[in-house]
Amino acid sequence: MLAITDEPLDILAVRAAVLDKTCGGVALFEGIVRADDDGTRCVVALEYEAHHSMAIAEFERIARDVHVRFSGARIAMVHRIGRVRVGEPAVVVAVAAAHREQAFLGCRYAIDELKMHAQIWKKEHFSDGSADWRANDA
Amino acid sequence: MLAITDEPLDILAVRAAVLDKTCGGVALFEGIVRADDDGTRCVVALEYEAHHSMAIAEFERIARDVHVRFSGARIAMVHRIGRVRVGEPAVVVAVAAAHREQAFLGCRYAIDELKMHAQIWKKEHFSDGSADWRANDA
Amino acid sequence: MIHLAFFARIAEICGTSERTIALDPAANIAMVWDTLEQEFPALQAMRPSTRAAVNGSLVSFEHRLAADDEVAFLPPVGGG
Amino acid sequence: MIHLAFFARIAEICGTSERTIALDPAANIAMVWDTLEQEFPALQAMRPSTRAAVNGSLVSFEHRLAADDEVAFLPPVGGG
Repeated sequence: MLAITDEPLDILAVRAAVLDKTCGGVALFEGIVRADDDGTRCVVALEYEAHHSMAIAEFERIARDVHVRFSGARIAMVHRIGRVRVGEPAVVVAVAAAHREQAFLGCRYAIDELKMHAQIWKKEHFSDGSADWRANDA
Repeated sequence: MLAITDEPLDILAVRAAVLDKTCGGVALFEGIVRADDDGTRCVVALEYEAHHSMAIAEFERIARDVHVRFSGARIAMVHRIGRVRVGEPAVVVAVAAAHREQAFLGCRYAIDELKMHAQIWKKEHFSDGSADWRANDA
Repeated sequence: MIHLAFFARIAEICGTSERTIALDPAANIAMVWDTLEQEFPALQAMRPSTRAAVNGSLVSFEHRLAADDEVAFLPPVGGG
Repeated sequence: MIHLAFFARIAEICGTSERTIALDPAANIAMVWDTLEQEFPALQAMRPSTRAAVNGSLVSFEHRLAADDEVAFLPPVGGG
């Protein structure tokens, strides 16, 4: 399951997509919208936009990498687009592997790669009504 | 939520226990019963037993450590006892933090500490009807 | 014709997420961007951080265009 | 009296998960274990890997016991 959706994310569905009888550990990461406060204003929501086909192609590249680098680990990764409110997940990554080391490393690798390379953008909406696009740190 | 239970684990409840508005990432780990095969026989279930009060005291020690070492990260940790079948989680650890680095590190730390120090034991039940206690690697 | 796709802040500046322009036989991506900058001066500040993709693959601004290419202009990413 | 608690393989060998024994005024944990070994020779192989706790705290086998102490014998752990 590699997907971009404008629906709320279903964590159990992402998890279920990676489980099989060979798996001894599942590491799952959720990126959650945080009520970030810069002193004068507070984030109330994030709005995501994606170049759908390029982002999915990047997810597929990451999934292949995870499988090869982390002993056949299986990955599912879903990113939400549109408006996501504080406390809701914007992205869910699940990685299953025979042992926990590979599950943790694969999951961390995947979210790091997604944040650096997937063609997805984020606009911060603040409590004072202002809004601005915000890039990830390089 | 730090608990030992003989009921099937509720992943969403463990996750919900750590979420708050300051949290930007949740790392969750599940240890799943794997159909381990040593060539002649295959694991069909694991049976866990705990020294309840000592195991919970260890969970509390781990939770304090995670909070202090990983920037105030919040943790929930539940381990199942009794018979757990292949494909079911035996333990779920969720760690929420402002940033993903702390969530991943806290979650990994917690499961490693649990496996080394919590007074919990595991018996492997095999497809040929045999069974044996199995310690974690030191 | 060339099909242009704009995203995030670039789409906001251009006031649209897509547009079609006539293909100049000598056109490369830099020339397309320069044309857009003349129309939308706010794009100038974004040039150093903007990447371009043709038909879904990242390319340099020197990349030469062909008929029916889809050119996407991509600001720095912010997913996750 | 001293209350003994057995876990996992140790409980299987002893055939019970708990037992009460009379307190010898000089008793330490090693003495209790030696008594158990005489009754259950299969425990001998487990001694190097077994830890003991008194009232929930890990202690050495030299730890001296007091009335109503709860002594737990703990095989190597296998949680997770």
